[in-house]
Amino acid sequence: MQFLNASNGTEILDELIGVILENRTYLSEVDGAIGDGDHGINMAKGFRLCGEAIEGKQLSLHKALSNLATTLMGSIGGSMGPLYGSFFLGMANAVKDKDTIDAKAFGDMLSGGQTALQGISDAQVGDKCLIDTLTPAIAAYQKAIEAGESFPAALQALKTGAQQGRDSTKDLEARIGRASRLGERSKGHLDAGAVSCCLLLTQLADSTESRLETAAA
Amino acid sequence: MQFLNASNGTEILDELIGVILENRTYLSEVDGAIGDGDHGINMAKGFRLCGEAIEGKQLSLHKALSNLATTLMGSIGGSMGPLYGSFFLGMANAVKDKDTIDAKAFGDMLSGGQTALQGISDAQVGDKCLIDTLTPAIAAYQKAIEAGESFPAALQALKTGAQQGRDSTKDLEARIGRASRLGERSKGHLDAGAVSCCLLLTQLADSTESRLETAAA
Amino acid sequence: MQRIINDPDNVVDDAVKGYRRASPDLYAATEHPRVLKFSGETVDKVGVVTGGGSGHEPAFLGYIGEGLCDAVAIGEVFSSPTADAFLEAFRAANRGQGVACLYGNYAGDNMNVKLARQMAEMEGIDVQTVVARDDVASAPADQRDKRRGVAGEIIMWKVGGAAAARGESLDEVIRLAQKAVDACSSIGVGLSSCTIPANGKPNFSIDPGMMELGIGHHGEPGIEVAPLTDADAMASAMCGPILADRTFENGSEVAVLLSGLGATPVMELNLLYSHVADRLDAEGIKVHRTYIGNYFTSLDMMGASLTVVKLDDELKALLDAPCRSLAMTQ
Amino acid sequence: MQRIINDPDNVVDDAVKGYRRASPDLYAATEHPRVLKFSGETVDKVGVVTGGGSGHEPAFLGYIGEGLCDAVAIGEVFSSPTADAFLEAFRAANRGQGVACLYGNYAGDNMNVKLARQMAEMEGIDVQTVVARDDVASAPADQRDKRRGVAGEIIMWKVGGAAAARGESLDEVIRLAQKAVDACSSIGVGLSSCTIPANGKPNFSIDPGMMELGIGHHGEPGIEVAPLTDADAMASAMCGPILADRTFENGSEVAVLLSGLGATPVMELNLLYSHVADRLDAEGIKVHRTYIGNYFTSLDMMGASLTVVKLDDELKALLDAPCRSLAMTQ
Ligand SMILES: Nc1ncnc2c1ncn2[C@@H]1O[C@H](COP(=O)(O)OP(=O)(O)O)[C@@H](O)[C@H]1O
Ligand SMILES: Nc1ncnc2c1ncn2[C@@H]1O[C@H](COP(=O)(O)OP(=O)(O)O)[C@@H](O)[C@H]1O
Ligand SMILES: [Mg+2]
Ligand SMILES: [Mg+2]
Ligand SMILES: [Mg+2]
Ligand SMILES: [Mg+2]
Repeated sequence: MQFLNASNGTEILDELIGVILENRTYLSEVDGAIGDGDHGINMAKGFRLCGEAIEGKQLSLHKALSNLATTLMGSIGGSMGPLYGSFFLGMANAVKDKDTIDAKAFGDMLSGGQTALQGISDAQVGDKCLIDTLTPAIAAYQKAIEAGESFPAALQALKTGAQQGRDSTKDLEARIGRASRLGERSKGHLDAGAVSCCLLLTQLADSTESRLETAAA
Repeated sequence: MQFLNASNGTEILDELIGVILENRTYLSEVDGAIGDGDHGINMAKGFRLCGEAIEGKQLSLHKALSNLATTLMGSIGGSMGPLYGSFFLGMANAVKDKDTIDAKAFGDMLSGGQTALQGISDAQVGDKCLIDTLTPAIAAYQKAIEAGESFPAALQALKTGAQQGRDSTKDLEARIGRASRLGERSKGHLDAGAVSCCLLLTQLADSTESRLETAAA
Repeated sequence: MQRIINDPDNVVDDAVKGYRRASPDLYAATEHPRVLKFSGETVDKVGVVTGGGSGHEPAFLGYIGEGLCDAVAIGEVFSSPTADAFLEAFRAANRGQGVACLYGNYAGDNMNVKLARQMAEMEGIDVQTVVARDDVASAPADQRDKRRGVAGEIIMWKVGGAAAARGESLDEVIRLAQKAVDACSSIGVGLSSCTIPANGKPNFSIDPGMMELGIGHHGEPGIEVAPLTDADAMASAMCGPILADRTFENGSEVAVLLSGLGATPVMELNLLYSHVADRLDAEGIKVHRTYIGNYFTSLDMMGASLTVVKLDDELKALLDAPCRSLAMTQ
Repeated sequence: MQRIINDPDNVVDDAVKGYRRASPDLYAATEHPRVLKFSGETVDKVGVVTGGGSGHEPAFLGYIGEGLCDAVAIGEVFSSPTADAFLEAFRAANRGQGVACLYGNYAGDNMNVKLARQMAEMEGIDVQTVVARDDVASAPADQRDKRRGVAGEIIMWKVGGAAAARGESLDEVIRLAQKAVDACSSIGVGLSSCTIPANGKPNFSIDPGMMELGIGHHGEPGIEVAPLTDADAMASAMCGPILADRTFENGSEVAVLLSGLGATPVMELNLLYSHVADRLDAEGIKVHRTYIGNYFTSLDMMGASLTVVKLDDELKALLDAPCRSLAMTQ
């Protein structure tokens, strides 16, 4: 049976921060098409501050994710602060007492994030936002686990689901956020939050997969 | 000896009003080049109101000019109200007790207007304003009289002086009014107030000349 | 971008510093750089807090003062303050009698206030909220909960602030602030876009010769983009949805708040008001009090927002109570 | 032109009607449609009058009220009121103790006030004048009589109004108003032009990326057209000519009035203020009081004007005195 050692928090978080900082310009460009062009700036601000806060520390996954959550909530405001903040806080709480995280626990972690996020936002699939990435990705992961697939296969399903979810936003008409101002004209463009969410879930899957250990079942 | 009967006030005033109303658009165009494009509007407003006020009345030149002066002062504000207002008031006061106006009295009337105007404005020849028309025009008239020329000849001198004065503003750099903002760039355009002043003096000369009567000397 | 700023990314912090230096008689710092509190005498009363994105000056900071708000959480331009900032504002305003958090219905503000309230609860601070939903253009009357909060928020602060100042309990302050904003119907009209300094270009566009009726305070889409009319017709277009939003009996008394959106000269607001007054007269509505000026803006947007507040004696007394702040002194 | 008006030629009359309807507690009509007077209690005191072109809202009408002006003559946009209007304002303000006419140094205003004063004399009304010349950019210090009056006029009205309200004689009101405006040094910076409704197009032009230091309230040319700087450098550029205009001893006390020119967001004025404050601090100058907001505008111009008022105890007492009006209540 494969699992992730929960002591890897700092490494995984560093990679999540990395993917956001690398894509700062790209995320703002995506937001620029139908929003105000600052999604990369907003996200990078929060993730960079978190990177500074954890520098040199060796944290558990719980601690690392809690740290990310509180930094986002405390520094970026707007909608992204509480949305990503509560998402990562929900994830952190789900792995609080864990030393190892197997496929089931990883699924619980994702669902914990999703539940926390839904606790503060009514956004639905189809509204053209990060929920359009998150919901199908997590559903695909859970379906793979239920079907008895391996941890790496489920992580692959998470990535595929996230990418499909992200791409689904292209043809949607925005019902929330700034892009909703454009009505029909918001069609034909990806949603910035859906893109950042896909980047984060994909990186999380890759970072996890590369650190999987195998235990005798 | 030639003279103007002072009972002709209404007729002469009607013609002065006429020339301003006819040139409303033209005056605003001239003002538009280096000012704010409203000189025709401002002048027409005051002269039209005066026309309405004297409608149907038969006025002496004194009464007619007083009426014009007070209407201008009371209705157009800015600089033109008091400048033209005091000019016409000075003229009116100079013919107060006159039944007939000969060349000398006509000159006194012009000078009375000029003195009144100078009582409220420090503008000088060369500043690029209506003074650039008025001063040389009146000087030319007085010079003709002093030289013993006839009333019509002096009126002709008034017109020529006014036109030369008006044209002199073309090469001047504005030192007062809105056009002074443009500095060097105000050169190459006529001054709107100099144009309206030339129109008024020319009309006054023509209206007077066409009504001259001859008395045994 | 023709604006008076330093680094566009620091415009809010720089402005907050300026507000504090300019008005030390009104503003005091707190533990959080994005929270200011009233620097005047501390009276034992219910705390009144608001907060929201910057760019709506004099809202929100301008309503800190006597008989108004005690502390304000400050967001980036057109972006909700953080939950941390709201929490610190609760702490700053709390004098043991609880805090009334009176804010507007925007997704970010809702989420951040919710999180902050949970944190405040853990600290034993009782926070109750009223969420302004006065923009009639943002959703139909049967979906009031979806409506945005706009300039009616000012009336909510004024009434809630006056209630707190006269010593009412938290429940009573909340009831009165809720009653105040429930009595408000607002609508905006936009004649131009506005430029967020950090973006450097207009946030959206309104073509010359057009106007957008029902536009939101951040440029949210309105009911209709129509050819620009004269002020008389504009007043009718604005009054229509407001008069349709509730019943105004003959002889009803109202307050009228007509705010510029930033770049509209105040003489034009007064000009527009005279047509609004005609319209209200025609319905037999009596104007008890007016607020006309730049009360709640959207950076440098051209346009105006109209708020009509239906009054009864209770609201009238609170609206007429004295207050002192940058934005409103009476 | 994206503006809230009816017939552009009637914008002033329409706006005056609006002001009257909006604030009957402040404004009463007179015999002249372009003159409004304070509608409050008539006290036996020296009358205070001002007047000027429209388009500078809340100046001039906004300064009618308690402890400020008693009557105002209203001109077309950026154009002096008529002599008739000034005369009627004198009549409206006169309670037998004479009238202080406190206005700005513009050719039209000078001429119309002069005529009006002659007419008032014939009616037995004693009118004395103070002419504001506070714009340091409009002429060098040795040609003060050529300087334009700008936002320092507000300080002149405040001090003159307070002196009249506390019962000073006409001579004393004039002395104090003169002293107040003599203590003012002002300078403007323009970042965009403005549009007079009746003209329908910008009055002049400032290229994007440029600013005009020393610009007048109607767009009169400044000292220098230079590349747009950040707020910090802008504050230095504005403070320089003001600090050079008179001696400020270490420990001098001043009031600072920083007014937007119409379209500049108030957060930017506060941001600018913090750099002005730095500059004054560095000179050892103490700020006794600030006025930051849209106090004297130029239609929809982007930019700001800075007025520094050197104070002594006499001026401080009058500046701090209470007042109530649309533009200033303290
Ligand atoms: N109410 C909401 N619920 C969920 N996601 C939202 C909501 N509002 C906006 N978003 C997401 O936020 C993204 C934009 O984020 P960002 O650009 O950082 O903030 P802003 O819109 O304030 O500039 C959108 O692409 C969308 O995915
Ligand atoms: N101080 C002054 N003295 C004499 N004439 C002046 C003065 N200021 C302006 N003018 C005249 O006024 C004219 C412009 O008048 P008008 O367009 O009606 O007023 P405004 O400049 O207020 O728009 C100028 O062309 C100039 O001749
Ligand atoms: Mg944004
Ligand atoms: Mg964005
Ligand atoms: Mg003009
Ligand atoms: Mg003109």
